[in-house]
Amino acid sequence: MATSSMRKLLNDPENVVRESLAGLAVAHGDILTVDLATQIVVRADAPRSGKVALVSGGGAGHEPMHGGFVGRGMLDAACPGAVFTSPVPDQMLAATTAVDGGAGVVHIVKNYTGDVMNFKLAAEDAADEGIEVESVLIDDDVAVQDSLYTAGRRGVGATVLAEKLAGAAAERGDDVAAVAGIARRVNERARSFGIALSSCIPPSAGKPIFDLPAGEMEVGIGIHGEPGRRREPLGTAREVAAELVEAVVSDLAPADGAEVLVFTNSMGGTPLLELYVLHGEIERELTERGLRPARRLVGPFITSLEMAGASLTVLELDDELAALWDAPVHTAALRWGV
Amino acid sequence: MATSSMRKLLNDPENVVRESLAGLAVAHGDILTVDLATQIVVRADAPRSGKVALVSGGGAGHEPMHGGFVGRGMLDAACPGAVFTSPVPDQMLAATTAVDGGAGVVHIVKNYTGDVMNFKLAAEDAADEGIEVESVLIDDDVAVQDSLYTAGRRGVGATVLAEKLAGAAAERGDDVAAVAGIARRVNERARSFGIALSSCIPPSAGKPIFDLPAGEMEVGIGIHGEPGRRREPLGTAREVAAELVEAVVSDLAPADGAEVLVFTNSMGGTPLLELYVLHGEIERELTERGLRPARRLVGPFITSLEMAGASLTVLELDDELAALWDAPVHTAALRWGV
Amino acid sequence: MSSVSVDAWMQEASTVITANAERLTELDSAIGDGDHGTNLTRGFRAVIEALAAAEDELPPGRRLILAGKTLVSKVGGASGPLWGTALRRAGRSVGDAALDGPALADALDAALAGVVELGSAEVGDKTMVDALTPATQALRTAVEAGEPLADAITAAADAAAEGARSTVPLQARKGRASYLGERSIGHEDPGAASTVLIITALGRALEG
Amino acid sequence: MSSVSVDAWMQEASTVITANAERLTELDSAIGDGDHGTNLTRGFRAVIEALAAAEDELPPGRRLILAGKTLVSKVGGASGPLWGTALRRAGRSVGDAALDGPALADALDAALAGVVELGSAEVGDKTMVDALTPATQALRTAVEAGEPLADAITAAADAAAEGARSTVPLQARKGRASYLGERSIGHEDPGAASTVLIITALGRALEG
Ligand SMILES: Nc1ncnc2c1ncn2[C@@H]1O[C@H](COP(=O)(O)OP(=O)(O)O)[C@@H](O)[C@H]1O
Ligand SMILES: Nc1ncnc2c1ncn2[C@@H]1O[C@H](COP(=O)(O)OP(=O)(O)O)[C@@H](O)[C@H]1O
Ligand SMILES: [Mg+2]
Ligand SMILES: [Mg+2]
Ligand SMILES: [Mg+2]
Ligand SMILES: [Mg+2]
Repeated sequence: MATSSMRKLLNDPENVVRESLAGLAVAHGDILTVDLATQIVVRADAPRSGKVALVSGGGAGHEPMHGGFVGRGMLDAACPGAVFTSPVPDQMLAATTAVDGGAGVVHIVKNYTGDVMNFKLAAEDAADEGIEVESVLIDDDVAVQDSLYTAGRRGVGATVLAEKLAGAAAERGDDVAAVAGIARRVNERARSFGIALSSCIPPSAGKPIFDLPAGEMEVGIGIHGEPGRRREPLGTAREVAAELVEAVVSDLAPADGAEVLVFTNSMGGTPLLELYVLHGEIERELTERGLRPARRLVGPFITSLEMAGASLTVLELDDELAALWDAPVHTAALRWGV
Repeated sequence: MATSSMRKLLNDPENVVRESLAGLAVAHGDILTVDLATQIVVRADAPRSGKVALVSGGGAGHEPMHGGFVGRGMLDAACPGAVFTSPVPDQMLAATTAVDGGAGVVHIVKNYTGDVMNFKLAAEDAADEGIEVESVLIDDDVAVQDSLYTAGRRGVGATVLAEKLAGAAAERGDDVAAVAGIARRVNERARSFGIALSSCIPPSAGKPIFDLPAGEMEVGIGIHGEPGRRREPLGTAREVAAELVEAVVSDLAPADGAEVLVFTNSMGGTPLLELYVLHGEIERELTERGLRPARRLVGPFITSLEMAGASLTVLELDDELAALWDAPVHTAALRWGV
Repeated sequence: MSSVSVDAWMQEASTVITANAERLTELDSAIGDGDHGTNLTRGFRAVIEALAAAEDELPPGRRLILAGKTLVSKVGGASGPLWGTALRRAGRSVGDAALDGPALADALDAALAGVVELGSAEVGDKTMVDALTPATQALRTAVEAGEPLADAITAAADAAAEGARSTVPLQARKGRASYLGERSIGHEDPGAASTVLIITALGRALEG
Repeated sequence: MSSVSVDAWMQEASTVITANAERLTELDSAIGDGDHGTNLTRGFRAVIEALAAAEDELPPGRRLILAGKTLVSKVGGASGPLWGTALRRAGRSVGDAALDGPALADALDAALAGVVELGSAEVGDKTMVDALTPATQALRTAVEAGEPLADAITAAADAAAEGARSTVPLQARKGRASYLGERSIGHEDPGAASTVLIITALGRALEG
């Protein structure tokens, strides 16, 4: 598909990831470096000797995840694959060795068949090189049942939270088991659910992955542009918020009156004007259920190219997680305290 | 147009701005407050006694501009109108009195007929109340000639830069003339140009403002969704970057080897994957012309709802402006040093 | 001697603006940002609310001022201040008198002067001024010729309509449409189109 | 006695995968993320580059291992590790010997075992295993019956095609398609479709 037949700013679609990384590198050269040959994004001051290093990766197309989360207080390195395609073990090994500070490395692995397999191969390669890798699986999406009849729950919005919270734990000096433990705690105490109002157009496909007429929504979506669990008529923001909150909270089953982190995410094509309408409705729903939003994240942080839509992630907080959330972070996409 | 016939997350389109502000308020209650009756966004710790206050506003639909720029080091208050519609003098007066710290107030006014008229009426109202208002006009868009035969150049990307830099000047204690002077310097030394790959859909219109087939681009656009100066076939990112840089730099005429701030902006619907491809090409073009990118801003900061497209703003820096850029800022959309 | 009821005029204007909101938005989409229909609909609805809440004894001039101030407070954009100023100046000119022919001619003169003072547009710039100017002139001419107010208003409405049509081939030199340069040619100006509706509404607001 | 040339097999596979990339992407769009065609095209092109750069003396088994490692290094996603492991296991099983009938049967057995070990899929889960399993069985049966290699491969290819068709009415229980639940029914699995192409390509790689 010729570049110019898509509403996209690209050169050759085959080079989109490499060229995007080149742009990321010049834009944020103060905090990260990019190895264009291996296609990995590395914290500029890596390796940080004595610190547990955090590595993640996944297909491109979800920006700012993960390259936009590389920096102090979050990821030490990120590996982007082709659009919507898990990266390869070579990338993960290169990233792992680049950031290994001698205190172990944690791999944050989103639960997709490809991600799991490739990270598994990479962890074996790293073990061959004497690097201790602890792998944490993220599978927070409630849309899919985890059973013998599925590939398990997808890793979605909680990935962002796990990367921030585990990153803060690593920054404060926790050992590799503790850092992994924080990431696992996030995964256990967070749930997500998403809806789409449009499909998206991968550059190599040249057209939308599926057809979604205006006035309908895909319910229970992932982040790779595939159709959701079901299609429903599109309701109001209030109705959508109710559906998102019900799905997430009924599965998460937080304690009465629990403090929560509310992450209202745009899939990429839903503008902030609408996202804040949705977020207001989500907070109303949550407080009506007696939950107490204590931290928020609102914006496009885990996306599917230009897909219109939104997802909700709710994390049940404790004092430690709240403090780790507030800890300084300096990445392209999240920055506070520095 | 029924809400559910648009790919939008809304309740009644007539209430979209108010409800979006309500969501902004709960999401960022730590740094801002919203008066839903007057529909203004105010810094949480306003008024800051003795500090020059900075107020701006414009139609909704450009988020995060301006509500997302309210906070320490940037705007003291923002007034959103209906989507793509200038706010009314009542809002601007309410905002001005809310943030007046006794040291004067600067209004940042984008050069559109409606914005200029409404802010002018508001400045008169403020003068009636004894508040000294200094108005700064932003007209950085190079696409339109400033002549007797046009309404003048539009205020676009430089608005964001002026708000940050003048905000920092106000924060460090400059008087009202100096703060306005910084904003005017930004306006004089910055130029912008933008292209669109799609139109956008205002909620009250229910359909795109104009039709733009894939493979074509509108060149020389503003931010209110109106058609541009001309339509051209869509080229590669490299070609688009060349066109943007040529338009901006030929008009700006910076000194040889000048240090510049490069602001590569998504109009809302262009995802970061593509935006960084474009940004990389833009930096290449600029450095080939001997210019030296010294600061960057990359992302969706001044948008037109879900419009696919991008704009470039180049600001010729000096040491003072660079230092003001680096100064701490704490808003929903920009945060560093705090 | 017949005169125009301000409240009836505003009511009729609101009705016809609301009924034409989609068309005005379409015009403002071709050469603008697609909000003109919504803007004026919001504004005139607020005007009739404000007038309904006003004291019955409030004279016509004060009612027009109230209408103008309401438009300024509720509309925004370019058309809010422009029509707001137009009605405020009209109101000041009318004072406590009834809005008969000569008063209406003075009122429209004042309205137009206010619009031109604020927006600096001239006939031919492809704005509301291209409709309001001939309308004002036609009403003045008819009133001075002694024609009945109803006929004078009809002449004004026809002149406004002709003026709005005359904007089609023009290249805009004011307002958002001017950013489009030559591409604004071939499209009717939305502000001129809404002016036709507002002027025409006078014809359904006659009393006495 | 005829045998399969690894390089020719990979070249044919690359050719037919590339020619069918759009169809594979379409299948992966209905029940996936639209990258399967691009993934394998990228992978097999890298494989033929790697084989072209390899020493001529490199035995068939080592060539298959090289192909498998290249797929792992270049493809990503689910299909990279799966086909990468398949070819690596196949290569280990072949060793230095020529890829004649019996060797090919052993190689496919090893390939299938690797895919099942890594992905844990069973026949009926709506994956590449639904095509690879019958293909492997059909080849084994034909080879043990003494049929010529060309006919054995044809049987394997037909069985693969039948297996891929059998995925259409299934509900996916593995991979991305499983997220769709019942909505995956009625669509052919992309990984099964590409398996048909890869197995069929064996038929155009016979030598000796
Ligand atoms: N300077 C001006 N003088 C007179 N009328 C103007 C001027 N600028 C704009 N207008 C009128 O305003 C109309 C647009 O109104 P509206 O769409 O409500 O505001 P905006 O352009 O701010 O979106 C134009 O069609 C034109 O008639
Ligand atoms: N667990 C598994 N076992 C065997 N094959 C699988 C498994 N998971 C997925 N597949 C195969 O992979 C194919 C999808 O490959 P591809 O699109 O390249 O990867 P991804 O699903 O990561 O985008 C599916 O059609 C299916 O045949
Ligand atoms: Mg994939
Ligand atoms: Mg407007
Ligand atoms: Mg308009
Ligand atoms: Mg796929």
